[in-house]
Amino acid sequence: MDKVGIVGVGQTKYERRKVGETYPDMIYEVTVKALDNAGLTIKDIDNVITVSNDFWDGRTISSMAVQDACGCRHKDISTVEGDGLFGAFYGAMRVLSGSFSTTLVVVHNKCSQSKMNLITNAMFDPIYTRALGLDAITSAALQARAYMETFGVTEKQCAKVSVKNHGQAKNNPYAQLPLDIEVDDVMKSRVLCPPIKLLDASPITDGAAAVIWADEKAAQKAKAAPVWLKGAGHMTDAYHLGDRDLARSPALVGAAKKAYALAGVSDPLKEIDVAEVSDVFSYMELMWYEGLGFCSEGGGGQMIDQGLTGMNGVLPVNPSGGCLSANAVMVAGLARLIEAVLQVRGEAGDRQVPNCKNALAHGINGPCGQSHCVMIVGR
Amino acid sequence: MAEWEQATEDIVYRGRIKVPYQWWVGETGSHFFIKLRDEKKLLGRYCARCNLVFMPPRQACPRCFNKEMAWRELKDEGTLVSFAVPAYTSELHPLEPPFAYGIIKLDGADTGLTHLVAGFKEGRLKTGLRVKAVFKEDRTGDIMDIRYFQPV
Amino acid sequence: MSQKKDQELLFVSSGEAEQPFEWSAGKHISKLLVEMRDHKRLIASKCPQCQKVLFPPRRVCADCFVEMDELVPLKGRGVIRCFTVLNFGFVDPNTGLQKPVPLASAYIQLDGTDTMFLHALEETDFHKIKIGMRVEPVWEEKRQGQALDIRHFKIIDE
Amino acid sequence: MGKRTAIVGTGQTKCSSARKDVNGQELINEAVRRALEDADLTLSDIDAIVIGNMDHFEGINYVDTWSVDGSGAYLKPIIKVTTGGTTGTTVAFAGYYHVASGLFDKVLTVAWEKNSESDTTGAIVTAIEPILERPTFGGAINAMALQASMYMAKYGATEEDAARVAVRDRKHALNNPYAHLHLNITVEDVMKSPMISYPIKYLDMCPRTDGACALIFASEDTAEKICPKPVWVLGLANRHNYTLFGDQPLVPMITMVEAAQALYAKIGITEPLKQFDVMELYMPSSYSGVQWIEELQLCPYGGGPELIASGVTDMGGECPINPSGGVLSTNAIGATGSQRVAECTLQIMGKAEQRQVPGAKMALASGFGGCFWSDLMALGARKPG
Repeated sequence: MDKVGIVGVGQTKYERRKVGETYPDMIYEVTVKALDNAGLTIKDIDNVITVSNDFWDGRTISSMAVQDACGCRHKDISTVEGDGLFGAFYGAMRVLSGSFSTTLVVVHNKCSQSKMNLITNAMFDPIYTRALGLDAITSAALQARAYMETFGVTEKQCAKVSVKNHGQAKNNPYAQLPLDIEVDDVMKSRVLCPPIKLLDASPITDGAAAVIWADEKAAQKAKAAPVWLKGAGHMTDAYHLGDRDLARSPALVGAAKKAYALAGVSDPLKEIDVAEVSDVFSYMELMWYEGLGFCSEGGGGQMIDQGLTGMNGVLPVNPSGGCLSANAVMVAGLARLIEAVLQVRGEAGDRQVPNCKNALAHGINGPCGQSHCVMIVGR
Repeated sequence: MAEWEQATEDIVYRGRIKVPYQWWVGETGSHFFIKLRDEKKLLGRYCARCNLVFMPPRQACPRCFNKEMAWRELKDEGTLVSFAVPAYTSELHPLEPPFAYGIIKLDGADTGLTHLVAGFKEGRLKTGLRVKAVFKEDRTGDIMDIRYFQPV
Repeated sequence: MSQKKDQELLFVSSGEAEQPFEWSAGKHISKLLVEMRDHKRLIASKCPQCQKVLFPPRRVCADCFVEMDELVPLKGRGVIRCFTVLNFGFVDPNTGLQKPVPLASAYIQLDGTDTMFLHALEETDFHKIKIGMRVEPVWEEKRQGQALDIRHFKIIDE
Repeated sequence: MGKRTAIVGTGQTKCSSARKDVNGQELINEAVRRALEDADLTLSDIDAIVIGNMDHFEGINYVDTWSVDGSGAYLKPIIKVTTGGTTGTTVAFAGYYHVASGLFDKVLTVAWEKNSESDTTGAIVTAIEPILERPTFGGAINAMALQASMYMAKYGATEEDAARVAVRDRKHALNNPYAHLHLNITVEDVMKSPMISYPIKYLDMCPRTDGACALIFASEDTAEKICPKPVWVLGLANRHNYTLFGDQPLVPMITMVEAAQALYAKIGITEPLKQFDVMELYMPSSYSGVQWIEELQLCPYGGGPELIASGVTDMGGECPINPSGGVLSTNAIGATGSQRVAECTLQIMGKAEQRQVPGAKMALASGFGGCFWSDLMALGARKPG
């Protein structure tokens, strides 16, 4: 693989409701931030990937809203619909193809503007499943139960993820929900759909994010040292929930395998210094530890018990606070990647993991983490 | 922010997307729903190459693309693989509480059908429970011709 | 396949399902809508770099990639740059009901602006509409801060 | 540097106004299966998949994950790209970049739409800015008519000029078994058809179609082993400028002007009419068939009517346009751009049967959509240097 690296990043503050801001307002903010961060101007950008979702935005061709704001006039541009990390991966491919020297990737979502359960119900098959009324929470509860019962993972272990990530968010000025909570608070929080409680679930969030990819030559022009793409992979599981073994994530195993192979990683727990994973629900983080090979199958609960993924653990996970602390759905994966970049740069402030060389970012698409993207960036 | 911006109220426009959809079920699915509607029978599709019976039915095997799949009649009883009892109300919920979402592996099938579970006492659902389909009286040829599954 | 060729082919209907949205207008469009609602006035944005005046107002000048803070009041009249009269019925996605046709619409360039924008015309006989004709807005009595506070534009003699 | 990339297989479904015999995933599967057969590959050969359509046309969120049973993405990488009418070309672009990046050797792309599942114009209206534009917008017919009225006023083009394109494309479709409409019509028929949005009459406009189109892209490492005549991607360019419809001059359509300039500069095109042997262009109304060939530099501005009348773009002419019958004969919107690429591929492979342009070696495919957006992809028989 040729070299492609991130030279600029930008995020909005993640908030429950940005009532005065439109999608282009947010995208302009993060585009300018990413350009400033890179020390580049819009003229240095030779193609753009926007990422958005037509359901969340209530607009077919939702990308149309942000064409002016992402500075794409007179440039090649395309649009990925899905999690921002998948969009970032496609943005990197376009540089690797040799056609472009830089790609700006932008993503936006205002979850406050629509109804989460109606939007996520539309993920389900209109012929066989949708009329049942499943949404992101009830479907996740099906998976949580399957996973927890299969491996004996407890609600308290899941609660520890929430405590960890909300606590870590206190050091991230962009996070929406920095919280000082204990396991008991999570256990006593309002039950949404057992085993999922309010503090096991990520919030409704508005926000946007941007990154700039550059090839080796273009990166020289940027003021920040590039954080290189070391490896990436993506993969999807079967669609119907009943076709899947919901307790396991073979698609994540496959995506990680590809990313590790490209990055030359054989023991992720040792070789990855920090990981930002998609903790849309607290149980997911534990499941993804397993899929990412941080521990053996069923070992996620023990991993959190042992504190291995806390800030002082062997592999800190979600120093940003994760999706539990801000989840502008499409933005989530790119927010994970941006945190990974900041960690590698040593710019993560009070949440900095010392001596971070390789960082992992992870994003998901579809019901119950059906599709995964894993990316490893480093010095 | 310019002065006029600070002084301007934030207008929020309330609208909707209400496009009517009709999703064609296709020949395979239509056969399945007609059997369900007319005979209260549940049919899966068998791939001999993968030796798997899929439920809901597929025209071709989603694993190996085999198009020569066969119909297999399944029992209207099965095992609860997982379940979820929502503790919140939603306009989407088709039943009054208590009800559950369930993944049900029908006897004779290798994959689970996601559907509703009802007719249970609160707190009494368990994975592994045996459940049986309760059919609607006036069936119209769609997945809701099964009202729900209830514990045997 | 075992089923007959002339078999009944079923469909599943979405019925009355809909997704509601609350779209933020943002400061620029909010200001425009407030001006329309309260004063029957139109405003545009002016780019500090290229000096172009863009209607409807918005934050970013796409050509210069700069923010536009300056608002410019417009007189409200304009000229038809192109037009059509639609006779093809369709479902209005905002109501789920048939949209009334004929629907006459035009790209109108308002005096003092460098862009066109889409709105409805009063005249629905296409023989009577010509490119270059002058138009002015017809305001609703009760205005709610939305696009259709201008019911349509009517052709005027000047 | 990136890998040189070719198309080694295409698959198109039967297209009709309502494919009631298949659901969405099954329609996709029909195209995928045909593409694999065409390339003589199996699903296990495919390294990654790209899919595209428009969410609100079928009311399905996360089409990438929904599609798995049809697209064959089980335990494979898949992403969704979508850009409105340009989706079909956007999908093909993404297939190209996946392979050219060197990360995937064989990539399957699927573009599809089942327009029969919703009210197409109602769904198209949802593509527009919701607060200011949506309340008065009347869909694609409306947009095409607005542009046509401006073009006619500027250059004095007539309704008959456009009707000739409607007749040409429908005539070409008679030789294409994949086309939705097979209409043998005359200019008089077009002129007599009902006015649906002045100046567009019923026969000036594309149909709404159910259909899917799959393409298989392969790198220079394997393309020639898979396929005796791989069709190389020579270059591609697009412009998706503008957020609001009225921001741009519609005549000329600036996105296509810029995309053509960028593409032609990249691959050394100075006389497109001579250098391309055939073109498949996304032109949803007969009027766009007159105007947009000017943006593509096939003739000077205002020269479209004369070029059409000269027969240069007919079968047997110097540069036939739309041997497939074009969008006026088939418009499964999300699939449409990919169908243009597929037809160019068939022409260069020499597989276009009754509609074969003899000796076709270079072809141009276009996509159109969004806010008057344009995509262009040039394809050729000769491997790029």
